[in-house]
Amino acid sequence: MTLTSSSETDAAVPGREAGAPRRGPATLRLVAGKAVGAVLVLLGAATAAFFAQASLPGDRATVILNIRAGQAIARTPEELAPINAEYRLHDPLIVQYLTYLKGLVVGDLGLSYQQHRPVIAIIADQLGATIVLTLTALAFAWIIMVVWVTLTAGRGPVVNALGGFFDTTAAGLPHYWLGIILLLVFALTLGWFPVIGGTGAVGIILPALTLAIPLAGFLGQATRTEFERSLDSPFVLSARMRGMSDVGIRLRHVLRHAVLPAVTLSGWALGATISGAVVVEAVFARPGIGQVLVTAVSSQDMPVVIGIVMLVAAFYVLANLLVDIAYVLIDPRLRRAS
Amino acid sequence: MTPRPHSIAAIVAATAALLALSGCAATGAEPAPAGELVEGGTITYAHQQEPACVFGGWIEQAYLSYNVLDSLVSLDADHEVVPWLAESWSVSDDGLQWTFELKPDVKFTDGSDLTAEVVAYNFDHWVNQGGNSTAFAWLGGYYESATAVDDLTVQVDLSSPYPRLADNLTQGYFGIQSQQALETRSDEENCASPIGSGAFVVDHWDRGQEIVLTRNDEYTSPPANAEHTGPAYVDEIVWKFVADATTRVAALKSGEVDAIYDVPAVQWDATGDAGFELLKYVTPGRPQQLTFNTAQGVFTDEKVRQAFAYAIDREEIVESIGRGVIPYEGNGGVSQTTPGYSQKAADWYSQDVDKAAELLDEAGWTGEDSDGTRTKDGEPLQVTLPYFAGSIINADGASILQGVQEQAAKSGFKVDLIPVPQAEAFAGAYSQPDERDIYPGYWTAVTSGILHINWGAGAGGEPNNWNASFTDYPELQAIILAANSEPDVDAQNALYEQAQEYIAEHALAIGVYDRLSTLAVSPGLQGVWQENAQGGPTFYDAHFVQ
Amino acid sequence: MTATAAPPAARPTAPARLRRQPWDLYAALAATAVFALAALWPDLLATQGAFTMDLANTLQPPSAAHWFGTDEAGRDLYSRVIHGTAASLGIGIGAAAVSLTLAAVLGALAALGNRATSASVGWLLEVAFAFPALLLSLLLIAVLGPSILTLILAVGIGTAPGYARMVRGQILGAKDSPYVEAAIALGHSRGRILRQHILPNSLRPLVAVFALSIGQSIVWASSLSFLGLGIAPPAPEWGALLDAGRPYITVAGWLTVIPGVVIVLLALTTTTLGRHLQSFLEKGEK
Amino acid sequence: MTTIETEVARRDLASEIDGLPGFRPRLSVEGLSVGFATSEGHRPIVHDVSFDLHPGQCVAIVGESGSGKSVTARSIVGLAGRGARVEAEAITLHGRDVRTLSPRRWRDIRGREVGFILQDALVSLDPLRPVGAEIAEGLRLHGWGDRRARGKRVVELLASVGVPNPEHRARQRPDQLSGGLRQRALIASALALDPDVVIADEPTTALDVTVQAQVLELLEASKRRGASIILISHDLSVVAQLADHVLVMRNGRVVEQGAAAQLLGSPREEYTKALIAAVPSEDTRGAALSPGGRRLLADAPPAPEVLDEVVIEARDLVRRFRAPDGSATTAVGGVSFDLHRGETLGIVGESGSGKSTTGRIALALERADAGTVTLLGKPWSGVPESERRALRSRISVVSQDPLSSFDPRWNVERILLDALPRQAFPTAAARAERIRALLDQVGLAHAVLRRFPLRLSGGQRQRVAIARALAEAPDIIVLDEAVSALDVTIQAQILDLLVALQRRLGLSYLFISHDLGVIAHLCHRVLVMKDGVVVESGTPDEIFHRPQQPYTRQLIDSIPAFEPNRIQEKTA
Repeated sequence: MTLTSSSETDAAVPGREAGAPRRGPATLRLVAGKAVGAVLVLLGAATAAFFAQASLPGDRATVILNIRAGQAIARTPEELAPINAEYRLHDPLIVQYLTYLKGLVVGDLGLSYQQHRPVIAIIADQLGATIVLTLTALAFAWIIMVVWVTLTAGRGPVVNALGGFFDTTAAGLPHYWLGIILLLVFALTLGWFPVIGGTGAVGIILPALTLAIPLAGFLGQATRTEFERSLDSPFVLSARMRGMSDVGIRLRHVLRHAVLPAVTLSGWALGATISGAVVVEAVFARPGIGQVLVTAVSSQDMPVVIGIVMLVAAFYVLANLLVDIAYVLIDPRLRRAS
Repeated sequence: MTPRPHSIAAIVAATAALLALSGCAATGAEPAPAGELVEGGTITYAHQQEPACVFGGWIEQAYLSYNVLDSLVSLDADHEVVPWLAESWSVSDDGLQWTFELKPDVKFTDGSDLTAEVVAYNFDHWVNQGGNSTAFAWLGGYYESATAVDDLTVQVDLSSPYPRLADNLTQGYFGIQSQQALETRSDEENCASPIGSGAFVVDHWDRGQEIVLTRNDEYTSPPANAEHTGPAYVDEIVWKFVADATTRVAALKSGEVDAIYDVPAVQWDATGDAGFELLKYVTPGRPQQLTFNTAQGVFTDEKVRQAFAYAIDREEIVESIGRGVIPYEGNGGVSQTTPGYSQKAADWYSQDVDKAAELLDEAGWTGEDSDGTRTKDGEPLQVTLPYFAGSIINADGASILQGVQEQAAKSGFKVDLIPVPQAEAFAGAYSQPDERDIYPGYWTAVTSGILHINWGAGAGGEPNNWNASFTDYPELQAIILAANSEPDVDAQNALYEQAQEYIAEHALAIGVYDRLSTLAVSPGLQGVWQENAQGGPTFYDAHFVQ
Repeated sequence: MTATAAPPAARPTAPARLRRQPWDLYAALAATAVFALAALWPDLLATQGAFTMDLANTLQPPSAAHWFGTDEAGRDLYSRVIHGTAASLGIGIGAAAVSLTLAAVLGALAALGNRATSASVGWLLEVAFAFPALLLSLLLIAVLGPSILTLILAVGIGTAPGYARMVRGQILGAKDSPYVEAAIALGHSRGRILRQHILPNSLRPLVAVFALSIGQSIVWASSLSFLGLGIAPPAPEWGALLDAGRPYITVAGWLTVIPGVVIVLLALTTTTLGRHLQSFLEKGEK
Repeated sequence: MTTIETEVARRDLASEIDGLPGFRPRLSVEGLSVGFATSEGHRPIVHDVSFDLHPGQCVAIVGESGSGKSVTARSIVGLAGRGARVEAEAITLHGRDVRTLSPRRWRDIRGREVGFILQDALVSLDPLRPVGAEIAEGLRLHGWGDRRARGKRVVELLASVGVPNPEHRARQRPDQLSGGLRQRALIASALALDPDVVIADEPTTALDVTVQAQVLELLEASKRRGASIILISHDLSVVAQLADHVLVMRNGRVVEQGAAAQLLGSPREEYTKALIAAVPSEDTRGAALSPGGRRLLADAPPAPEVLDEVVIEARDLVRRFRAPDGSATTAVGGVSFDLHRGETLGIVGESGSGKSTTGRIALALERADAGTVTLLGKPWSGVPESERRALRSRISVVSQDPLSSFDPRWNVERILLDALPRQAFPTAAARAERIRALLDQVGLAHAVLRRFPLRLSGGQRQRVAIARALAEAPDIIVLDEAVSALDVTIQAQILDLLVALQRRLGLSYLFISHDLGVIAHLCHRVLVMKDGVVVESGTPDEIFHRPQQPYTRQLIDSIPAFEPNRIQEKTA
């Protein structure tokens, strides 16, 4: 059912953007709903992380002590007592959980068992590098994908099959493998890029490409289908009938339609890139949240693990919010308003 | 810049034992530097593992501590204990009272003074306040108290004689920290940037990436085996953490870093050929060895243990996979660079498949299943070998263990090789007698006193958790205890050798290979040496040349 | 164009005939046959055992004797790849099965359950999405220990939420479809409609997704192997092979490149099969 | 014969155009044939089409789907589609042979010399952009003015096609406009550069009858201004309104062509005659529309009396929908009607009038917010579905899109089996027999049982849907736009079938349609709906000849006159 009845918005006010959605209580309710949803998701993620971590085999105090000593042995209760006391590890699990939640409410993510530092500080240290990497990778992926799909989609069966073949191959490339190959070719053999990138602008190219190429393939698969569909749609024909060139049609009309599914996928991809980032950070010896996460899990540094889970969850929620906004910007029909 | 083929060739060619004893070929006479010493500059060094703190009981922490904290004593290239913060020391006749005379006018980098009281506080901190569990492992059974006799004299009282105390104090776990800092600063600060009197100060730590150490311009207290006095030459060390060995080597070759830790065996020759200085330190202490669980399972039978030892050609495996870089070690007690090493124990077993078969027949393992695994009463000869992958056993080590597995299979042993991730390892997985049959692993030490930690009885009726065989051998323990408290070095070494031979005879443990600390250093950087207690990189004398 | 009888077809021109061949499908089928053979009867293809060492011939480059070269212990990489097929394929198929079963159950609950059920399952899926999949795998592996089964579970659970969302959409779509309405109008009961129409139609696309998912699962699992969380070396599972080869990348690149290519090939194969299956099913023809 | 590969550059020199003799046709097509390369090889679609288009003239191409009329139109502007092979002896536009033009020259021509109007502006205008931008795009591509001037021109153009408040409308997207405004915007974009050849491909399909009238008026006006129009349509009444010359196409060939009045008034070819005869209207009531239908009706018993028994009684039905922004719209606002046994009750109205919702409430597929439906004297709305199930067999439905109402996994046999009540046909043999009987009733060969609906033609699908509706021997069938998507000859067959079935089985039909002709042909009584309420009801005679309400009158007046005889008179 189309909403606009012609009489409603007839009185156009010159100079004002017509057709803008009316804001008001409905919008407010929408925003509030989203906020509550986000908090619930964060809470769920934190809870899952807490109990998953708590269910890990082995005694947490032993782990803490063993890591400090670089040993892997059983410990006596006397050795463990001070650690259990310090981190209140002998409290019932539910008490620990509630204590942790209480901390969360006031924004306290706790102290790292191993680094003796506030989790917030640990995360804040690494966050920037990961966000820069993720966003750069996303940008690269979009550039590669848009160029490739625009060039190859709807060019006849052979070219299109070739384009699709590369999409599929790229989407199936394991990150770590691609990273190693890129490193081997461009850094070790050709020497075009530094081997250990650090945080510089040149150093980010290979890691970002490692994340971007499979993502581009993944997004490309969705975009290509939509691109071909749009190319065959009547509005494209009517643009041709107006005398528009093929390039113009691809860029001005088709692309905008074709990227819509990829926009949705990007929200998911932004959140999921953290997993890829772990691998890429390992291969390229980059700082970042991924490294911290793996270390924290392997050292059962529970506050750090949960902190990162919360962060990734928040990132995911935010990314999807941005995707919603981007979606409406590209497709102002607000069809998916809900 | 031309490489120095002479010194490199010497290093590559040198036999492992000799080389290791000399610690580092470059340490002694400087072999005619090809350029002028340059003051200042930043050394970028790529290390493998990142610890949680700078100071602590893990070797990765000791490596860092060594550049930031000074210890009382240092070990020189000839394995002699030489002065550092302590100018001299003496032992009472009964061996129970040690007295250290401290260097005067040493200041910590927070401005406080190094005094006897501070040193005594440090001892107490390590042993009684949980400040360093490894220090506790070394001193725990012996340490009574430490007291300041006067401003610069510390007295350490022991419960029983411990003649190699000074040797052990040369390890990085015993770095002296500012009492003021320990008492007034937060755990976080003391973890990330402990205050010592060392040549370098922790400037900042980008977690996951690097620690930056800057020169202590007021430095006055280098160890006696250092090459110069006064502050270090370079302004700054960027101590990077690069987990991947290939990446480290590549970064070195591309000039992004000046020195790297742990050169993989497969890259060793190529790195040397490319003009980089290679430093190799064979860690004394317990080698990478296999200890059998003699409390439970098939290895309670000595014949089966011996059969296992005869079944495999450890030397062939190590030489092939270690590519001539990783030294074979036959001794299951201590490594060849440890004082008191027994060659006899090392040579006890060499591959003899027939003998292995004979022993297994005698032990009743006469059946054979379809996989070729021997059986007894229908039970297969299956053993569990968990190893702590990526931490205690590196990639080369894992391949060597796979070689052991493969060869043992030919004699009818089915070896379940289980890589244990770090989290599980530290959580105490496979630490119980019913969980494993063979324990692989190493423990760095400067003396054969490590035998006491690995094979001694537990303190106060508790079992010794560090005894991987889970069994007390009173005869062996008596020998070790006697050795530990024997003041005469030769007599002590003879006792330690006897202990190793006991271990070999009864096949309690068999050696496989020696743990290495290796460095590769770019030609433009000189004066990097590996400290002689654990082989960590020491940058005090390091300098660039033009 | 309805019902117009096709005029007597002109003879296809050569390029058209070429284009008509689904060459990618044939290639994928051929590859599937090879992979299946390697998984079921590896000894037919392999030249050696998976663990046979030859310490005199370590790190040999590919040659006539060793098609894929040898590794640091002189093991024949080609034979190891062949012997590893069963494990890798098993992980892929197992994980895909776990993932889709879970997805079908969760998706169905979210779409068909009452208000409370669908809301809480929906929330669960949101949380699962927000929870980093890698961490989930890490934790699972830490709890259960590394093994093929753990890998299957880790990958299966990690990829399930995405498919669950898809299933939910499918079911909701089927629920609102005109053919379900037609069935209601015929007076059929709710259970009958669910059984006859909604479930078959919304779960049918999963067949194609299953094929697609196998390749993805193998890539995923090999990532975990790469992080040292996979199957214990020296097992010849492909991800483990790749990880084992990494220290030798500069001196023996084939140890890394070849298993990687094999993984990508398999992913490509299953994806291609999945695609064709999908379009075949969409045609609604048998 | 020359071959043009569509969209393939031929960088020959474009033929220099010298002065145009005054009486040359604007467009001349000679021997046009088009085929497509498919996986089965070359597939010819259009054969040997020739016609001339003179200034101020409208040439109409009439034909059913698949007849090749759209391909013909698109070939003229070089956009036959991917893989098309266009062959022609000559295509002359403004005196210049366009077969060898380069893509660049083609782009100059499109929009400037030839304007093209496609059907259904909702998809023919980019749904993501304001219509103003779409119109301005044509101007921009041909270098017309600067941005500002174009903006002004867009508003003028919209005003000229009768869009009220054009400044505002230019900034709205197609989905924000009503169907009529949208179609006007599309026409404005096609006419932006004032081309003297306009090709209109089904310009009124899917439009409500009142909007259709407005659009035809616009085309008429542009013809009066001297534009030449090629009108593509399947709707003879639209063609009759506008065309001077008509081509009737079937299976890619021109069956017959000639002056509009002569061709429509006294067609020579059987196909043309059938096409004309198939158009339902008030005049055709009781008569067969299709050749096959004559025998069908002859064999059927005579039309039974409409009985007094009320099978559906609907009282004060109300249904509101909530829009995403929270506002409520009333789809149905107090509708009441009675359907008698043996009666066909038509509900007619434009899109959004609530007629379909009313039908769905009658079927109890939609709940009513207020009001009641009584089926065969028993409560029907407002009771739980489980209670309704027993009565469901008494009422069935045939919808506009039968394909989507079949489970895509099932063949025809399975679809029909599923609809048979198990108790009535307990054995497999009984069921098989019943299915064959149903197929016979709807005139389908038994061979279709094995086939899947996707592989059936539109007419066959609708017959399957009717067979399914008959499976339970219902009393009532609700037909919701059941013939709207069909070609006119197929529609004629289905309408004849419905009449025959009603006579034979005594069925009651609730017949929902936007097509007044169909309603007039079929129904005993008619409800006219607008904005959710019934504005008028009565017999077709009352509604079509003595409408009481202004809206009804407007509706009736909008029906394009298709009375071939009258056309003849007019031109004679």
